[in-house]
Amino acid sequence: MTPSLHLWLIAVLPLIGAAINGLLGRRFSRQTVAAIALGFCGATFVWVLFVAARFSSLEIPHVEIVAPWIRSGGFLVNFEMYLDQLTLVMALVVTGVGFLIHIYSIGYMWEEGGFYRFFSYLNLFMFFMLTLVLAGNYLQMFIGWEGVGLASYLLIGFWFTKDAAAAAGKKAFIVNRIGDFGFLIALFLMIKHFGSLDFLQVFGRVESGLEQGTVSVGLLTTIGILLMVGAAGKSAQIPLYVWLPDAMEGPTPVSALIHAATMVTAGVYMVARSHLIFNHAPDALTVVAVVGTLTALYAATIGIAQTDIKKVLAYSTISQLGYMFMACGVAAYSAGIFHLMTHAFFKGLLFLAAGSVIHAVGGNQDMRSMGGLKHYIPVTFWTMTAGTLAIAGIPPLAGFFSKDEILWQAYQSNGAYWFLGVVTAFLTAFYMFRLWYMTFFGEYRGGAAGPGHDDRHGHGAPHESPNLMLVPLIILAVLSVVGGWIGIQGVFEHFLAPVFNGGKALAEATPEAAGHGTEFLLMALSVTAAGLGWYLAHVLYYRRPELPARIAVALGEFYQAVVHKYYVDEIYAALFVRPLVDGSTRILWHGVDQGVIDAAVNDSAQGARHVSDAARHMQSGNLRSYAGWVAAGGAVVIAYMIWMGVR
Amino acid sequence: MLSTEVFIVASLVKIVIAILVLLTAVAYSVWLERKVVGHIQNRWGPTRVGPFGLLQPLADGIKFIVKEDLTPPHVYKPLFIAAPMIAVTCALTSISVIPIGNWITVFGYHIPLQITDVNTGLLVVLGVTSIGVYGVALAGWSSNNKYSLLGGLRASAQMVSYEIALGLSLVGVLILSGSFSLRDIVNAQAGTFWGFIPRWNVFYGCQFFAFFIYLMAAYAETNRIPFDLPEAETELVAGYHTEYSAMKFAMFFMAEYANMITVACLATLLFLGGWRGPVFGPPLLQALLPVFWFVAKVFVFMFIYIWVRGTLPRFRYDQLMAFGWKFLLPLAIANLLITGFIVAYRS
Amino acid sequence: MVPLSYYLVLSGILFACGVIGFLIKRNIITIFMSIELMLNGVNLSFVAFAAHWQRLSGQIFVFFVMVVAAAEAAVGLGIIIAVFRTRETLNVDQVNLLKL
Amino acid sequence: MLHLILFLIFGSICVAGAVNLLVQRHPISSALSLVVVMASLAVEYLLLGAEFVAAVQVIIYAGAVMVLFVFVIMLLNAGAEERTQGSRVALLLGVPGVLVGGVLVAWVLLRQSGTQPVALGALPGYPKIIGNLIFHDFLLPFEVTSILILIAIMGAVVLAGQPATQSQPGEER
Repeated sequence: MTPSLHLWLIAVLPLIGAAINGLLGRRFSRQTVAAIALGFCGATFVWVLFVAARFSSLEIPHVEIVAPWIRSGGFLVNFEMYLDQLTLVMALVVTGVGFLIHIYSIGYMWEEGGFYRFFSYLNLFMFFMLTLVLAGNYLQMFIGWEGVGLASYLLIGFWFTKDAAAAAGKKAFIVNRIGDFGFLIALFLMIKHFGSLDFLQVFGRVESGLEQGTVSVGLLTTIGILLMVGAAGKSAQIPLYVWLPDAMEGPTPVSALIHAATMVTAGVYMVARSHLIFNHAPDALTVVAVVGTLTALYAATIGIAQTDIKKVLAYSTISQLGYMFMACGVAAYSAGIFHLMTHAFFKGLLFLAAGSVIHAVGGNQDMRSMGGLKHYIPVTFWTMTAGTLAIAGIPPLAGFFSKDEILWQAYQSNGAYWFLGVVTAFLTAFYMFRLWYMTFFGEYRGGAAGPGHDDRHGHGAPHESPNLMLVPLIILAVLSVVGGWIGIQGVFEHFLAPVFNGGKALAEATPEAAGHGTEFLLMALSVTAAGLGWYLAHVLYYRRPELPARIAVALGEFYQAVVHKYYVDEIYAALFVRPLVDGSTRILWHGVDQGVIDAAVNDSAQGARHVSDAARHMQSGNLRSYAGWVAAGGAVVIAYMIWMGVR
Repeated sequence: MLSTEVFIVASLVKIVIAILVLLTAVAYSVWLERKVVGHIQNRWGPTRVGPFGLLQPLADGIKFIVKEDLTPPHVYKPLFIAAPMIAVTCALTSISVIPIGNWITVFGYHIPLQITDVNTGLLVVLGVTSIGVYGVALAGWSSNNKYSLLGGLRASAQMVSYEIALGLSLVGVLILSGSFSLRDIVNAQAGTFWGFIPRWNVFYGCQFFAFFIYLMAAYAETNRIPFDLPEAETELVAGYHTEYSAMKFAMFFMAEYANMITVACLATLLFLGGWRGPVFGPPLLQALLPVFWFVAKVFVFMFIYIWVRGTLPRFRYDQLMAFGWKFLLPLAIANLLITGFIVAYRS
Repeated sequence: MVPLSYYLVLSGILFACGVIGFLIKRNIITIFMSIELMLNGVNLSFVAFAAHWQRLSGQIFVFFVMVVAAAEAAVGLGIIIAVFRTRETLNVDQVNLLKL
Repeated sequence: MLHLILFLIFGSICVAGAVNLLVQRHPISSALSLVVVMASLAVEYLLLGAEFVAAVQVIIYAGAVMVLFVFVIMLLNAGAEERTQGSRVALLLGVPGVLVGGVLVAWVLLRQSGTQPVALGALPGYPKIIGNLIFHDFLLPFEVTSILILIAIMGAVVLAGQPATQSQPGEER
């Protein structure tokens, strides 16, 4: 028996912070609030590091049952903490990046109202995310899953007085509900067929059920696709990605933490965690791979035409998430998780740097009015450069290793995935360098401070952010540079292998036919694609900045479509939102509510009124009249009783 | 046990004797009061009629009887006439359960020195006294006179209020003796403790607070100074009996003094051991000494009454009410609790 | 020896007198007294039944009725005083605002 | 025999008092009639042996509650009753109803008469026994009524007390 590590502390510490700040924070000074939030978040990170240090001495998986939760017949759900390599990686990423972003937020949010609220939400998010990651069963995972959705909703709508922010929060919440619906049905199916939600039991029963023939592949496929629906909602995959670009209405640290580094990767984590189910359901895997690949390509094309710096990054995030799903879809889970980790570093970095840029120019997010910022904000520029190089897949930065791993695994599975992946890599490099050039090179196109949420401090020239914001940037930049190196020689893959040994077996089933030669060739190809993208961006946005407009005119309709994100929001509105609103208005509101329910209430009230109009004359207000009625009634009762007695 | 006929005859005789003695006592307590107050105020008091003015009460009685009985116009006549009767009747009735001594043997019959001994003797006294309020209240109301009405209002409020403190102060005694019968209560105080101190309730039963409360409440109940607000001459002329004259006025007068005597008797019985006292000498003396002790104790009380009247000024009405509700009542309740503890401790 | 029913009939007569008083009297204080009369009638039957069944609990009930009557008198008379202050009348026929 | 005679005497005083309460137009006369009823009821209780009840009836009812009534009548200076016709229902429906009910009950009771006579002083209610009953068997109701009394005291104080805005005491006279 391994000693208890009190894993529950990891989840509960941020909750305590959230409770203190949320309940009492209004009276605290900003310093106190920041200290509390940072203290609890840091304590969590330290605890995770401590667990990591003790990790090698544990039996894996290490399960700590905190308390029984639901006990219904033979069905039992515990509050339990589940620790294996996957969990450890996720927990490290979440707490580490989360801690850095907490530090950054203190600087970023210092001038904002609702400071304590922000940090309360942020800590709450950490609690739910860690609950999700450390969950030992699907139900607890679902709690975390819903909880991060809640925190996301609260943080997107943090500036709730802004209509767009409130609407974006609602949109994120509702779109996520659709995904959660799929997740829930998958849970129900599991309860029905496996009688448990515990990871170990479910996976064990999948194996044994397949052997005994009590579990069909079709069932697993169904569960897998439903889980994928949930994952698509949370991780913003086609067709449920629409909420993520809008979620950029939230404060930038939130975009970095929730909508780039951690929460949106929960879907990937969930698919990876459920790999045993997916492994036995090839069709579901295909769905995952196809969705991932298409999303990666599709989002990348939209990203090309965006002018809002955060929107570009948002589509980039969707695209990179698509990569991860592609990896999962080809059963290369460890590659997906690897990319998840590196992505957390460089996308967190990119968002934070973008936040720093926005901070520098006084709240403006439109790249068209930036430019030439290199000299104003050098630290941000250099960190942003690291992030851009990393995401573009330029060796030897982090993105190169993880993306290359995915493309290599994809190539081994199906050439089409690889090809689309490389195209996406090209597009990624292009739009990222486009962002880079538009922001940092050329002339500064912005005048005075533009309209924006944090335009309170009047801006003259762009200026560098405070050190509190720069330190996390630098740390993340370093991580973006070196974070990929642990993937060299498959160290990371090897570390995760015990978790995914089923997947590993599948991967090894395809012999390394291509060999190292092929791998290097592919590597060169993807690097070339990235380089091409860089070059194209260099040409269009640095050397000849007038060209993009002409190209846009030349492309005409297609360009418009891309700018308008392929009109997906409009199509969804026409297909789903309007019919729902109209139906609710006409049938439910006018028909059912007013016609039936209100009418019933009103008519009975009318009836009561008519009856009491007749009866109210008895209520003369005269005491003696009332007494008369009582006396007469008493006489009747006495007479009746005596009559009954006599009879 | 006496036969019914003897009982009736004996009772009738006792009633007649009691009423005669009581009325005489009333008359002479008036004389005593005038005399004592006179001396307190450095006067002589009545001196002209008889030696030391001893025949003065008789003269007063004759005067009351022969004076014109005036009924003012616009009074509510039935009640105007009934009110003094109620007052005096109630005052005289309550004497009927008061024992003034032990049993005596007359003509071979063993007879108690008490008109009747009922189980609930104390309650009878209280009940009759509480009915007596009507006499005062109705007199005030029926006189159709604002001074009378105010006097009546004050009297009824005051008597109802102080009745509570009075009743509660008696409960301690009842706890100690375990009976409502006045004879039993006196018997429970027989003997001495520590060799010489009589086991009266005021000593042995630690009822001195109760005794004090009773005394205060009794002064208020009988509308005596310092609580004589209902007939405060300086404010209300003569209070509820402003409009009364002649025999009707005499009735109120008699009622007041009879009530004083009753209250004094009760105090003697409840707190000072009743007729208990040293008994010695020949049989006749042995039979009469208890009565002597009883009368002596009552006399002391009457004297204190008069003494207080000659000494203390009158309270204000709100002071009177506050004193009754906020001081005497809590004190009585505390005394009740303490007595309960004492009894529980002793048993 | 008096039959139990005599006591009960006496109690009933008192009660009926109380009800009739409630019905025909206009003075609110008199109406209150009618209620007390009813309570007294009931008390009599309590005591009579106690004697009949040889159970003292009947007499205990009388005490509780008295307590309730005393409480009721205190509150009721307070209400009467309050009503008189505002309405300047004791006639219940003129105190009839509580109606539609 | 003596029992019956006493019962009849005080019973008729009782009924006479009750009827007088109805007939008298001045509330103070009604109140005094009620005192008479209560006093004679106390005698009836004595006949039934309930001597403690009788004493309490006199002290509490006649001595306290009715004094309160008389006090209020005097305080409000209530005059003779006005003959207003506020309610036809009370006269046309209520009074016949009471009469019918009363007659029916009396008829039923008297049909059963003679079967169970009650002896003089049939059930002596000594204070000691009654106290034991109240403080043992009926302790809870006793405590509840004490709370009721407390609430009634507070209610009476609040209701009859001077409103805070009125400054002059005795203004309502």
